[in-house]
Amino acid sequence: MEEQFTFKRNHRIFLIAVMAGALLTALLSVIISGIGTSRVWANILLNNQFFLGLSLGAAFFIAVVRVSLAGWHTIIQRLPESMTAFLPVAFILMLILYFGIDNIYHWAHHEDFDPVIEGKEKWLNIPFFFIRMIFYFTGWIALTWAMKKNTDSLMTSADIKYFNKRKIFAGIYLVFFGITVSTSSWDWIMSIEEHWYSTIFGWYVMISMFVASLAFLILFIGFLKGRGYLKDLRDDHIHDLALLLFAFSIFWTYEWYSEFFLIWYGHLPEETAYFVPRLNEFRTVFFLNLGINFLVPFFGLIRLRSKRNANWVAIIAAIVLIGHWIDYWLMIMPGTVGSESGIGVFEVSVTLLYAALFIFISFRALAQGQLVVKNDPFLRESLSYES
Amino acid sequence: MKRYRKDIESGQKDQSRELHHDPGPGSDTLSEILNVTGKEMNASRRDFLKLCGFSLAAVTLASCKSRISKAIPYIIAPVEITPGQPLLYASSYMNGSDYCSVIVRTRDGRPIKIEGNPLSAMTRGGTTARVQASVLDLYDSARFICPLKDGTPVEWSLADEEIISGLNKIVSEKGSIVLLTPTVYSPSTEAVIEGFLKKFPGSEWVMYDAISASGMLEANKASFGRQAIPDFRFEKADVIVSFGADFLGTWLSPVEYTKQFASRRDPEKDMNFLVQIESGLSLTGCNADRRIQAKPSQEYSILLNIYSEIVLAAGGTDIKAPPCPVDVKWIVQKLVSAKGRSLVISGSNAVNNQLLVNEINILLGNIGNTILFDSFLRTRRAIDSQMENLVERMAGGRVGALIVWNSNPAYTWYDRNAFTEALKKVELTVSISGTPDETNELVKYICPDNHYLESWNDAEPKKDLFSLMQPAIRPVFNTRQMAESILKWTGSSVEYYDFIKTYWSGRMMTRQKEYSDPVLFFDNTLQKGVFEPDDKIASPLSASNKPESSNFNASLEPVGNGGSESEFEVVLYEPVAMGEGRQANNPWLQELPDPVARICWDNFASVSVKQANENNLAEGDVIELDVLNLPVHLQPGQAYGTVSLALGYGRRRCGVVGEGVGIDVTQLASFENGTVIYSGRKVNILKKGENYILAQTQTHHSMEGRALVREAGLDEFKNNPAAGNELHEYFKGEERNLYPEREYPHHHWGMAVDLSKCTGCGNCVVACQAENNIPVVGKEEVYRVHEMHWMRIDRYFSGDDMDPEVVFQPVLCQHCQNAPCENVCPVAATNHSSEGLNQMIYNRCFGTRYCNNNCPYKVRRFNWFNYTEAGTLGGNLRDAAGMTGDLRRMVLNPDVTVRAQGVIEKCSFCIQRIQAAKLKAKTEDRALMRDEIKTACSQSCPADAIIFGDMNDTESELFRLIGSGRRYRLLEELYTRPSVNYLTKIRNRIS
Amino acid sequence: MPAANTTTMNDKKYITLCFNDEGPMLQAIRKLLESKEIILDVQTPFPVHGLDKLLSIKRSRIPVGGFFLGILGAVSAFGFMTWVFTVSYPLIIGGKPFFAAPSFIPITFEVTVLFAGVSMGAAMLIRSKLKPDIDFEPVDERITDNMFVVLVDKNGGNTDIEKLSEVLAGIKIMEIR
Amino acid sequence: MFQSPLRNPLIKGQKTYRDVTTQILDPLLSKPGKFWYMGITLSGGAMLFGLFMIFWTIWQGIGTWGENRTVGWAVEITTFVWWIGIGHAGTFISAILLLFRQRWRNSINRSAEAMTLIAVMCAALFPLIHLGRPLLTFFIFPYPNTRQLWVNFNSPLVWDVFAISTYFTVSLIFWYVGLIPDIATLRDKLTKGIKKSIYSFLSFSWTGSARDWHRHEITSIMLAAIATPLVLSVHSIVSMDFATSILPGWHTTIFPPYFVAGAIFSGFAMVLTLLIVARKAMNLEDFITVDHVENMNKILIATGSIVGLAYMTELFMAWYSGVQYEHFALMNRVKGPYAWAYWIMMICNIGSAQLLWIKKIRTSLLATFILSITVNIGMWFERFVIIVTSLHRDFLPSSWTMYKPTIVEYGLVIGTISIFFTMFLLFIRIFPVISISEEKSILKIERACAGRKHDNHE
Repeated sequence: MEEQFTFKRNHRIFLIAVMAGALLTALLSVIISGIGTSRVWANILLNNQFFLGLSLGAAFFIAVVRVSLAGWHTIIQRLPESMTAFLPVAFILMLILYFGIDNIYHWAHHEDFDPVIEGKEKWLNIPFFFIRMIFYFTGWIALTWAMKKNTDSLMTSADIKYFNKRKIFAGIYLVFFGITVSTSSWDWIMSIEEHWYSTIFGWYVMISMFVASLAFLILFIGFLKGRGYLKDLRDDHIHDLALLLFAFSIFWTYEWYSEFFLIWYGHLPEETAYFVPRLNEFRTVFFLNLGINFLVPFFGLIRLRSKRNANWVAIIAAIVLIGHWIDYWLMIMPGTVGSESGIGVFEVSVTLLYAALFIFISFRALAQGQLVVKNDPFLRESLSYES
Repeated sequence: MKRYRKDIESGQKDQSRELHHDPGPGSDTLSEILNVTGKEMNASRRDFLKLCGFSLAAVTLASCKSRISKAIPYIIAPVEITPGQPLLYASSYMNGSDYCSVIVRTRDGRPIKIEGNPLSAMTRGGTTARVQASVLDLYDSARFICPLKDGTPVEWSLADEEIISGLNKIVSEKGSIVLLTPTVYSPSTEAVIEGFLKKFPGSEWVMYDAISASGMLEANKASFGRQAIPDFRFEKADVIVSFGADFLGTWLSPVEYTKQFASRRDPEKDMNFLVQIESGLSLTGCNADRRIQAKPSQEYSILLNIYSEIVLAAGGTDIKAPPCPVDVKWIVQKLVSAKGRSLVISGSNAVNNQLLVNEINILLGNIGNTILFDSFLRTRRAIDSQMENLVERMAGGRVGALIVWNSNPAYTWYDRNAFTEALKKVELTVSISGTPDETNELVKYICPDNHYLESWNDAEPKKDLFSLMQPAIRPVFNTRQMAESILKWTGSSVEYYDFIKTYWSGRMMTRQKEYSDPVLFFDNTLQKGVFEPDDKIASPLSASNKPESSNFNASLEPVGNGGSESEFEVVLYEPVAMGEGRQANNPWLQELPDPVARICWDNFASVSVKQANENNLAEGDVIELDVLNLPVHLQPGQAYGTVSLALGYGRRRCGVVGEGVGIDVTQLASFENGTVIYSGRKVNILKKGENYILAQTQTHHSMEGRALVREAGLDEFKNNPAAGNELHEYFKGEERNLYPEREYPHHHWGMAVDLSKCTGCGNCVVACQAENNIPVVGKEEVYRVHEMHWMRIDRYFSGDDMDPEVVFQPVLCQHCQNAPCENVCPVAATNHSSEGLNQMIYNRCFGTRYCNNNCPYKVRRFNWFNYTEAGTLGGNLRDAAGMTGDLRRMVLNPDVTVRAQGVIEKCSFCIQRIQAAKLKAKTEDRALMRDEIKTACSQSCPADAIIFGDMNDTESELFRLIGSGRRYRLLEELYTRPSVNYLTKIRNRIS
Repeated sequence: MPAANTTTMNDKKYITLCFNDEGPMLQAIRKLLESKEIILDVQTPFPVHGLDKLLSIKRSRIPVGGFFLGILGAVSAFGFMTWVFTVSYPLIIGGKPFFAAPSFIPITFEVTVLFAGVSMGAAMLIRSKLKPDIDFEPVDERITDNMFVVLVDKNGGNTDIEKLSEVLAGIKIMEIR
Repeated sequence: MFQSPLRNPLIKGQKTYRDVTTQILDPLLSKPGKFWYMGITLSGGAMLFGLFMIFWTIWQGIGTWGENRTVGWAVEITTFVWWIGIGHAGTFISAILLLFRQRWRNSINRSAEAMTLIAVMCAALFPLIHLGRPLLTFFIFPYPNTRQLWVNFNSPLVWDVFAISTYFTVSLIFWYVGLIPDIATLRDKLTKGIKKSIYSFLSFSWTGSARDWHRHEITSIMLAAIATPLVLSVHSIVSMDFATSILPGWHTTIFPPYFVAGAIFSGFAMVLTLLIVARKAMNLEDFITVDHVENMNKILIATGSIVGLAYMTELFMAWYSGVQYEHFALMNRVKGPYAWAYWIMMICNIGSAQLLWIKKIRTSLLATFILSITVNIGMWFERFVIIVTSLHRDFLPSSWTMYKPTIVEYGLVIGTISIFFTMFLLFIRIFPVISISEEKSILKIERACAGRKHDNHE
């Protein structure tokens, strides 16, 4: 069962074409329909955050299953791993924010005296902002790279030490990620509404990331299976992924409710500041977000049969993926673009651009090395896995 | 204003009927109800409950004011009482030198609440905590219930017989009879006493005030030839310099002065400027714009310096004043700049100090402007030397008979032992007082006096300012009021009530034109409660008795001087709650925290923080002051090297509640140059090992930089009405609503508290307690932070511990529109009314205390134990002050539920009053009138600092205040949207 | 359930095959199914893997019932609270709207779970006819310990022990009766 | 189903089905040892003390506690939350680990669930006795009445009632469903007698028929599926008792997940405390192996770290928020008069959990035992800190005060702890502490695994 994924030429061309087209339409829509700079930057931030999330979530997934010594995932482990290859690119894209920081963060350029912002100066200032950013990315890239490297070694040698090393790195990653995912989301999203704060915010963003990357992983698998790869992957594996998608969609709802409800109940002005606009101008998106990310996966995947049906699961996954993009949109837009924000050609094209890029890089990463690592000690468990 | 008239008129019919039949001989009834034997009397404590049983019957009986002589069931109800309908009687509160014109609210024949009488030109509807609490004294189970001879009950007839014969015997032996009373300012009583003196030749009348003003009286005699306390007009004074005179708390006539003072604390009108120079931090000191600390011994030299500065300023010759401990230049400037509009007063009882004060006032031209003698104060006229002299004569066996009325020298006289020894030498001793005290436990005959709510009387607290006292209930016990007794002994058969009427139709009738019929005149005066003659005899100081400043000898030696600086100087002061200790058996007053120290159920030695650190004294450490042991209280603002002690505590005999509470400190007073000196005595302090627990209701004194009490200087306010209140605008901008806005279309009750006016006197606290049946929990429970007061007054210190600024903030339930407490109650026992009230349903509450946890203002109170006997379980009553005794219970307001154990309670904006008024309006088929409803706290506030009303009523005073720039709400940032508004405190800082 | 007819040996309507391990039992069952024997019941100490497939027991519908009762619970809880706060006795509480939907979520959830849980538990007992019975007699005491039992219908005498033993020749049977 | 050679056997030795049955049932069928008697007398005695204090509280009133005007809740709610937290491990193990197919749960879920039920009972005691008028407890239920008075569905306390009762019921069903086959085993092991008839009554005439097993499995897995969100919901709702308020230090959005993590943290610690003793006393070392302990320790690390993260987040946000009350509340915890409690919490919760990163400690039974106890001490203080420090100095300094528990409150805490142990001691005498049937279902695999290990060692 030597399997090897080959990134076909026509796929490459197609993806590049998409990127080019998307870029073009984006630029056109800026020129023609005069998209405001803040909106441009907000979209860059949004997609940075979203696709970065896919990578980080994937890394989180493999880290967890490895630390908990789960066996079933072994057959697909290289997919999430290749999804992490996007991280360096995401780093560069994030750094680009430097040029548009004034258009996104009020704290970066406030003229009028504001005691609250003054109080946060120590944390919210441009140099420290980027120092932190660099710190996060170095950590993420280094750790994912270390894990990946050991997997590569497992392709050639059967030495258990690589396996153990990988496990250790996974553990370290979990700790690092656990901390940085909160802080980074405070930096990049929460500080958009610099007066507002919510302690759960970091964890909320993290779950959003994880669910999104699960959804993407499922689609990824679906694509490969469609191309005849992963012959040994059976419904049992799909079922488990679907179950995770189902469970964590509910968990996401739980986090969402915890945040919204406690703020709604406590009704303290400094906290309601976040939800007042979202419940007024953005009412539809607000409830759409909840509907897509909760109701769809909940009712879509509650039945055992639906969890074992690869195509159906893929459809749900696709919807959820979009849903979490909308979730980020709702986090970012009201604070940055405000009333004139919307989802139009520009948003779609920019997102397409990012998506194509992300897929391109993941595929390239996957194409290097075996699709299924044959020396993984858990491989046989995974093959004989029944749920 | 209107309201009172109405209510009084509504009571009028019954009134007049009530007036025309005499109360009937109450004498024999009670002795029939309680056939008390000596044993029971002596062991009154042991048979407490038994007695209460009797008392219950007694009150029930006494409350039906109809002609009866035998115990009869209540079924035959008196005509004038409609069950459930309050009756209001205008009357006067007279207790020693405490005077207040009041309105008594009775329910089913029981007086249950005292309100101020707004018609009185003197107290103008204000009261003090003591006046509020006085109704509870009526139901004091320690009261004498019948005449006693050597402690055994006797019939009145017998007692009278023996006393009269005794008196005659002494007259025949050319012995002297002395009638010892506090200052008597009731014209009729004075007439009665005159009659008595005539009847018994060689008899004389000595007036003695426990806390006397004889220093001032003598000084005024010397300076102005008038031995009288002038009529101070604080509202006319732009600059007030007070030397330890706590005129907002206790000095002479606090209600009157507070009214006057507060009327000048409105920053929109021109504010006065108050300088307080004192040792201990007094209530007045807290409200001063500038407070200067000085030892008592320094007062004189400061006065002297001020005097000489003024003389110099007036271009006079320098009189070489001794070096001054404090900088007085700026004070003098202020005074001089306000000539004729200033006022200098001193609380000292030393003649010399008062003489200097007079000289200063003369130089400042205040006489005739802020200091008038036309309508001088008559409530303190006693001269200490007379008392001293009396004690000497008694000791010398030169007094045959001593009749003591309502004064207690065995406790209040500085040399108590001398008095008690001397008393033994007196042949015939009679006491006329309603409750047991240290003096009447030594006398032969006790002829119990009525409580003022049972008595007829008239009063002239100030020259040509009269008021009447009428009974709101028939004597509860077999007692007889003092004048009645004197009349009897004089041999006159006339009832005192008729005596008064004849006196008035004789003397007063002629001084008014309104009424031609004396009966009509008397009745209407009775309804109003007060009377001011049309022909006031103005008596300005004539040039003759206005002395020349020159011939004033400034080289007088100050009193209480000498001794090294290292020593402590004692300052004895009259505490706001206890006064001179007359009401020591009153649980409400005992539990009322001292406005400044926030300590109740004790007196204590206040020392400065610096001093405490030096002698490493901690709060509650016991120290020895020469003869006494007291717990220490670290008092910010206490002058270094002084120790303040409250009088009125440590009663040895007064009833179960007050006995042994605190320490009696009177013996630290001294008698110098003819007056009793309360301050300046030098003592050594010695730290004892033990520590004593003080029950303090507030233990953290800093505002922690939170904008709770917002203040600004007058000048800042002049530039910007919202000065100091900038945050209000900011938070307004921050307000956001996730909920649909709620409307309160009909009424939206609200309140405004003016922090510039509030003096923190604590009147509202007791008023609330009386109105709302709030339990008394006792010292132990207060110490465990279980106190129950619905209305509390937060007191914060800011700045330096040695010289702090003080702010008071009355805090009650804020009746938030977004009330955090309502959200969390699992059984919806607290919720919001359609008129914006935060309601508390006691029956539904089962005591999770969640509401209290979630209340940011911590105004909710929990019944930790079965305090009220209303609990569901038996055998667990915790009644520290006998408040559940049958007699004490008579004071309960039937309109307010008595809360059970385990239930949360809190301020209801006196919803019973709101409902009553609404019902009244409904039955009279009219809309509610503006200001028809007043809460207990707002109604009797002597400073008019609390305004209650309907926030929907755009014409109301409340609405106006809410519009003002000074308005803010406590913890606005939480967006709880309280209905209670505060107005920033404006200080008249020196600019 | 055969439990009832195990009182006496002779009037049994079935033959009891006992195994001491699941392996042989599964083989036996396959054989029996091939030879069209009617298997009344299989009793084991623990859920033997793959047995359901073999006996083609179709998936129980208990979860479906649980789901719908859960829905019922949710609807009734939310409906009740809404009725109480908007129709029956609307109280102003902390300035919140009468219809304070977010506040209703926790209870709605709990009642949902309660209904689902209780109903599924009950359903299991009912469907398996499990009921308390003080003097219950199992086919064999050892079944709950380490014995695997297959009950084959005598099929009106067509099947008897001899026939079965030749059908199951070569399979390790502990007992056959 | 294949087992990776990396895995250690969850059941030691080459056991037969019979061995499993006898070894697990042995402690029940034999006479209790003297340690058991000592234990039951000790905890029973302490229990009586606790019961007296409960009686005293109800009779005399809440005033017998140290609570006051400002601190309306303290030790009683602290202990309530503590017990509820402990009560989370059981269902977590049996439900969530079942969904994640962690086979090692099979040997601990029974006792863990029993512990859960007992803990929840102990917890439920406190809301009852902390009422000012406990005789009116029924007010909390929305029962129809003539005055149409309903409860306030906005109040977290009402949610608590629903959450806890649901949690208890569902856990009980779940536990009992799993118990039925084992009771049947017990029934069949016993010869005639009252005990046998009781067990046969309790066994619901279980036969072990394939169809029944099928339904049994499906029901278990489904109950697990609904119990999973239930576990999260219960402590989330308990956390909302605080989070819905506006009190600084109480009102924070992170509370629900953070409380759940904390709950599982303390729950597992308690399971460890109990099992490390039980496996020795009832010689079940073969079924509850060091690997079991290590796995649980890993969960301690995870949950402990989440809790630690939450502490940090709270501290940071208190500063970041720029709200002076928030800031003060947290500073007051760190260096106020109750700082000692805060630091006990910090050291016991974060410190001990992080120690477990070291494999030596993780796999040492003694170390684990000690740490598991410190964790629960720490978790008790966590709740104490949250409740008392937030209350005793809130918005208006005028109301600030201190809180000091009285003997009565100590009595209540000791009382419930002893109730807990008493009931657990009774449980191990009545029901098998390990699920026999579930152990059998994995026996084959584990035996193979053990065999392989055995070979490797040679």
